[in-house]
Amino acid sequence: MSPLPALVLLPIMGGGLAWLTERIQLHTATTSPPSRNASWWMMLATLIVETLLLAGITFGHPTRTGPWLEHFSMPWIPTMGIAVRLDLDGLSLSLIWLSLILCFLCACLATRQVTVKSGAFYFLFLMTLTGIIGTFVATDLFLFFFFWELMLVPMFVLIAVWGHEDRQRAALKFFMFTQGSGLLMLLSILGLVITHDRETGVLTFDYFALAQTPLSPTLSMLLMLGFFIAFAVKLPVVPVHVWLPDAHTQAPTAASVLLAGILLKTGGYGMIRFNVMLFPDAAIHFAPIAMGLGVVGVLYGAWLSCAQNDIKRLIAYSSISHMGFVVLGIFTGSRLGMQGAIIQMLAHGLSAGALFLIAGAIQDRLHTRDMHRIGGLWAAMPRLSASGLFFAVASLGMPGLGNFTGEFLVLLATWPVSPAIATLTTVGLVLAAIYALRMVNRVFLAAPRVDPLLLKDLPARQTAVFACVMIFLVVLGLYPQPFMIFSGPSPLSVTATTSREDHAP
Amino acid sequence: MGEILLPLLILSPLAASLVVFVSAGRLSACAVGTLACTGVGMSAVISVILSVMLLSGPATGTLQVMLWPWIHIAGFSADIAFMLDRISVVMILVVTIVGLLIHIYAVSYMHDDPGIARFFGSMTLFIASMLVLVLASDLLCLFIGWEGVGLCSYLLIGFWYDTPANTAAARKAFYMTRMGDAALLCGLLLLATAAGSLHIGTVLAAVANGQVALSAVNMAALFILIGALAKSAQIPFQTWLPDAMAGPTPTSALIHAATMVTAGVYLIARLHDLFVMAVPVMALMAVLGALTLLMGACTALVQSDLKRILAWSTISQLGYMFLALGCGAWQAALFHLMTHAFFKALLFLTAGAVIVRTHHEQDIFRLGGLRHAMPGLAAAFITGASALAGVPLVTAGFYSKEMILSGVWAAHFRLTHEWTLSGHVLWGIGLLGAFLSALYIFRCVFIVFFGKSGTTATGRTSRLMTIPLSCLCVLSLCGGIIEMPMTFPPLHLFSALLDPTLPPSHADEPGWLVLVGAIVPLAGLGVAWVLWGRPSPIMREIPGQAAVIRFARTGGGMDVVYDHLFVQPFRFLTWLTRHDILDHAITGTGRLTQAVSTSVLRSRTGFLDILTLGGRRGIRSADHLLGQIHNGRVRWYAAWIVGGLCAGLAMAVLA
Amino acid sequence: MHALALLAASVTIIGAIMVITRKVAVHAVLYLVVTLLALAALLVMLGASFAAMLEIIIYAGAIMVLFVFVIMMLNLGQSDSAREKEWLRPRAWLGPGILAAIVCAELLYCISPFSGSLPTIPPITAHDVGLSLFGRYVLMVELVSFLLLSGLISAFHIGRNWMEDR
Amino acid sequence: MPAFPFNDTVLLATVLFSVGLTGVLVRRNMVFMLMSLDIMLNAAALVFVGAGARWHDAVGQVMFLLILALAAVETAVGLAIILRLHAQGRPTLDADTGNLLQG
Repeated sequence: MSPLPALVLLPIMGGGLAWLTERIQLHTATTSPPSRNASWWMMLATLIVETLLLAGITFGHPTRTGPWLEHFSMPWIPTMGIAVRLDLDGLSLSLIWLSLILCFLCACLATRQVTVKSGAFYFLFLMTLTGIIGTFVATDLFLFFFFWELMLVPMFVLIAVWGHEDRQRAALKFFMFTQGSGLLMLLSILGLVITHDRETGVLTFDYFALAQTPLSPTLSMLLMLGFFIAFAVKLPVVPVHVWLPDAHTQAPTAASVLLAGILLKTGGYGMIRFNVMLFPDAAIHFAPIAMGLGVVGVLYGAWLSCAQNDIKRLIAYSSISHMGFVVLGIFTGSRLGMQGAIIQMLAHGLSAGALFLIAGAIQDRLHTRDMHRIGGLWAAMPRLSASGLFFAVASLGMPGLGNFTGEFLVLLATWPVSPAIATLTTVGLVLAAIYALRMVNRVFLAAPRVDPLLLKDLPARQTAVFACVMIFLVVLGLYPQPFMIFSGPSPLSVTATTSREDHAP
Repeated sequence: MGEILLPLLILSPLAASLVVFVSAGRLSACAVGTLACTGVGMSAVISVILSVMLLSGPATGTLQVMLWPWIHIAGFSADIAFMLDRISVVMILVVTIVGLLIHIYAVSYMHDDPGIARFFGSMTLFIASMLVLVLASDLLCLFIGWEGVGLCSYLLIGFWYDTPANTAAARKAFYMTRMGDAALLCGLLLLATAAGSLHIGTVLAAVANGQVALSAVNMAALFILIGALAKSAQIPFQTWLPDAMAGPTPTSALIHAATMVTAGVYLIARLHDLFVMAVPVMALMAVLGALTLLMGACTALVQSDLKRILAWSTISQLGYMFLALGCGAWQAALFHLMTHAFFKALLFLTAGAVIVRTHHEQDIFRLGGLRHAMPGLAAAFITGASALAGVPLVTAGFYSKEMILSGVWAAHFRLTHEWTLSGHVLWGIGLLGAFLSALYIFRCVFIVFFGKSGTTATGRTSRLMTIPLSCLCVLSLCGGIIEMPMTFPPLHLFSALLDPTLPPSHADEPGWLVLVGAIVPLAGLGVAWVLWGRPSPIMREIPGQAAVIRFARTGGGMDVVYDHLFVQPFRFLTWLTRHDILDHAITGTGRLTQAVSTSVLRSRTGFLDILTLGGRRGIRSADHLLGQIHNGRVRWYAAWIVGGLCAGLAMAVLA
Repeated sequence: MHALALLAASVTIIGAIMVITRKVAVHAVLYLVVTLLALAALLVMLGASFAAMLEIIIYAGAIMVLFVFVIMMLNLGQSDSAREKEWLRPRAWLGPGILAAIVCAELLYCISPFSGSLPTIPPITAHDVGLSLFGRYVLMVELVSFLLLSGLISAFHIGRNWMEDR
Repeated sequence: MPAFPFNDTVLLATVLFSVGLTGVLVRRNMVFMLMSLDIMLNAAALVFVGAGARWHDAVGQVMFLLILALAAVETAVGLAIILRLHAQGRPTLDADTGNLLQG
């Protein structure tokens, strides 16, 4: 029995339990303080079990027959050719690891602040996690779409209920953009399935079967564009990024971390898995435009980030800039660029997630995100400030940290394609220095501007959690080789046959 | 043995840095200082051991250590790998020994600062990064150190972050070097694409055997040159270095005089095989170096801030090194790098000690006559000044400058068939620069240490500060003797050291060159004494009102130009676009769509709507009319009755 | 057509017109008395001497005295007649006049067919009236008495309140 | 034969009625309105008497009596009201001011 369904379903069930725990607690007695956080402990337990399961999957297969680590298949709606097909390869696995690490971060650092209806918060949080993990492992297009949409709804509620001052609008914007683009993707999926049905007479949503569909160049380009737009909105690529700054700014800290850390990565994952691999020829034709969009994203995000005064908004725009690198890397068409994009996704997930956590910690203490009203935190909170400095430096692409590795690989892959684009992109690195140090200067350095009584430094335990992230980033920056071997997406040509044979019933 | 020592060399300051950072606030100032000094001291000892090991081996021997593969992927590989050869030996010796001396000095200098842990953490981290930079055998690995030293420089310039000017200076330094870094990264990408690896040996071999196209070589050299120029604060990136003096004085001594700013020189020397192929870039480098050295010297001549004088002097001396590099005098450049590290560190540290004892007074015109109050410091400063000026025979600066000048004399650039650039011109500029160097540094000496006493000095310079100062004094006096000019034959230790790795420059300069090179600094000294040094100096103060002086004092107005050309437009543009235009555009489109759909909806339902609306209005007005009828007036009622009767009768009649 | 009848009819109409156009109330009352007297003459000519007598006694006598008393109590003066003049503008006349003229014309148009007369018959005497009044219409008489009683009571009631208010 | 033919009686009554009507409509003074009403009542009574004479029926004069009684009551009550109004501060006796029943 494959552990994949358990991997997908565990978070949502644990979340349900967490919610129930809180309800029961409310109904019985709220007297004893240690049991007040029972639902939180429930969430943590869920995450731990999930991690153990994932560790089992990761290290439990010393001898791998094919590039796909795990496979699970079960008919769902046989008449439509829809099945619950779950497959796990290195790319999915590394992104799931990233998700879990960030969820732990949120659980340890950000969710305790949620006091209103915390059980529901944990439930929605873990439900989002289910959606994300499902997205990463689904290889049935219908199921993929299902999980893709499943991510949105809890996230929408998280933003709309627990967000900051302008949350309703931000949540609506987020939902409309992602949902609208998701519908385009659904159209593309249906188009692909129907084409496949016409050509071969088999109605199926199977990724591997659909990959073999013979397509005319125009149709293939159209279908790819449908996918691309959906992923571009999620990633986000510049002209359709407008939901992101609002959503990131208004979301509660934990949701910001999830958004920046993982939700954006589903876009990158989708581009790798569904754009480049399902429609390789169309992707090659489309590459110049996509790369152009990537560069525009890098520069535009960095530029706007330089002009923001809201910390979370600044980080949000910097995310746009970093995701520009991902698009650039994916569409260079070389393995180098794709590896770079993957490393960039992992590193950005960690660094941006940590930055959002720090911004959240600052907001919890000072109740403002305006950089004009924060300043000189270093004297009062050296641990938080040092962590902030570290992650700011990581996000500006300091060599030796993960982001640089990703950016360098992407640039290296871009240079043979177009030196001009690569040179332009390095301008983005200069801008990155400007926005990152602007934030550091305004928030951590400068003269103290706030009441020092408000400032309580991070507790040692939370600092330790941040230190773990720092170590991850340093490892990713200095020794990315194992990740690169491990996290490469399985090439389709091989997998389509081997996995069929391996797991044929 | 070497395989263990080489990583340990980097690891010991790195570990010290981590420990200091992590234990911030828990250790006493003394413990922090000791820890940092131990870390750097260990690496100094290791570097001495390593250099002995290397030099006792074969002449072309290098020590290669590959720690782990960094990136190995189709078509590209990079490793975390270190290499100790004869160039790196010079550098690690300079970095660790000067670094150690400055650390020892800083223990005393910074002992009562609350942020001492941050200071020493950054300083030791800087040493580690610098060692990575000089030891890396892979350009990507070198880039780690390259950016690492930039980061440490940022942290240390903005060390006293309460003052906005300091953090602004720190950011400026980081931004300007970051631009260079971006260019350097482009150069690396170009080389990596062309050579498939960034291992220095592989790259240089690929360049040497023509695997890389000449245009690519030129481009790469240009990109790397830009990176080096930015790091070494050469024209047009020179403006950040004077501002960087906002940091603590040991920082200025270590980072902004002795080591980090020379990283560009080191990089170019390291990649000299690449640059040899790129003649136009070499010429550009030489010209920029010459211009910078003149400009730096001229600006230093009119400064009034002690540390700024030294900063501009650093820029000027780095200009010498670039001049030498541009002319192919690699050894001379490195030699000058070394002696410059000694005497400039000495000058900075002495200046720091002077400043501390005069209650943080940095204006040379408010100081004065300190010779009596602090004879030891005066002697140290004069030693450093003589070395900087290149007082013949007794100072290290003389020998290194002599080596550069002789190297420049022989240089010859064939840019095109018609147009050539002779080294003689550059030599003339160098000589003028030597004269100006002597002039400005002795101006400073005479004003600060001679003449009327301005401020009262208090306290004593602590023992911990004097020991490094005296060590540096010795080094800046005797450090040059290891390499004599060709005209006085006996000692050529330095070139003997470097000959296997760096090609020696041509040595057929005429003998009178040395003579001229010896006389010119003395002349400068004399003029300085005439102008500022005599009991009644001719010029107590250069009239600051003259436009040209003010222009020169701000560093040729480059700051202003950059401010107006780049900074202000950038700020304005970012301010202008601070709200996401695309966001507005898309949201606006959304609003427009909403409006249009609403109006379409309205026009669809409009007819009915208007009907009902009109009907309602009609009914209401009829209502009103009827209300009017019921006006409560008997006569009107009667009239209505009559009207009704009228109508009824009419119907009856007409029917 | 009897010349006397014609005269009486014209006096009636002229008197009525004078009643509605007077500014001073007492003048109007006097013209009304004249009108009623002329009408009584006409009633005689129609052969209803009893009715004519009642007309003179009750109408021209009792009711007009009532009017005169009330006008006396109202204490009208110069200002009132000036106000009446103010109210009798041609504009105020025009609409009602036209309306009344239309009604008049219509009525006249309606009654035009009643032409021609029957042969002479003896006139109705008070005897006949009395017979039918207390014979067939006795209930009517009772009703009228109630009416008069109620009028008496209401007039008394209104007047009494007024007296108390005083 | 009657000295006054029925046709002429109706004619006279109509004119008289119209004149009274005009008075009711035109005059704002309530005293004048009452007088005009009396004129109108008289016109009606005249028609009854004329008709009774024409068809030789006593009912005409019976109706005349009823009208007479009615007129008496009407005048009495009306004049009482006028007095009351006058006493309560409506010295002008303007019929148009009593319009509180307006819609």
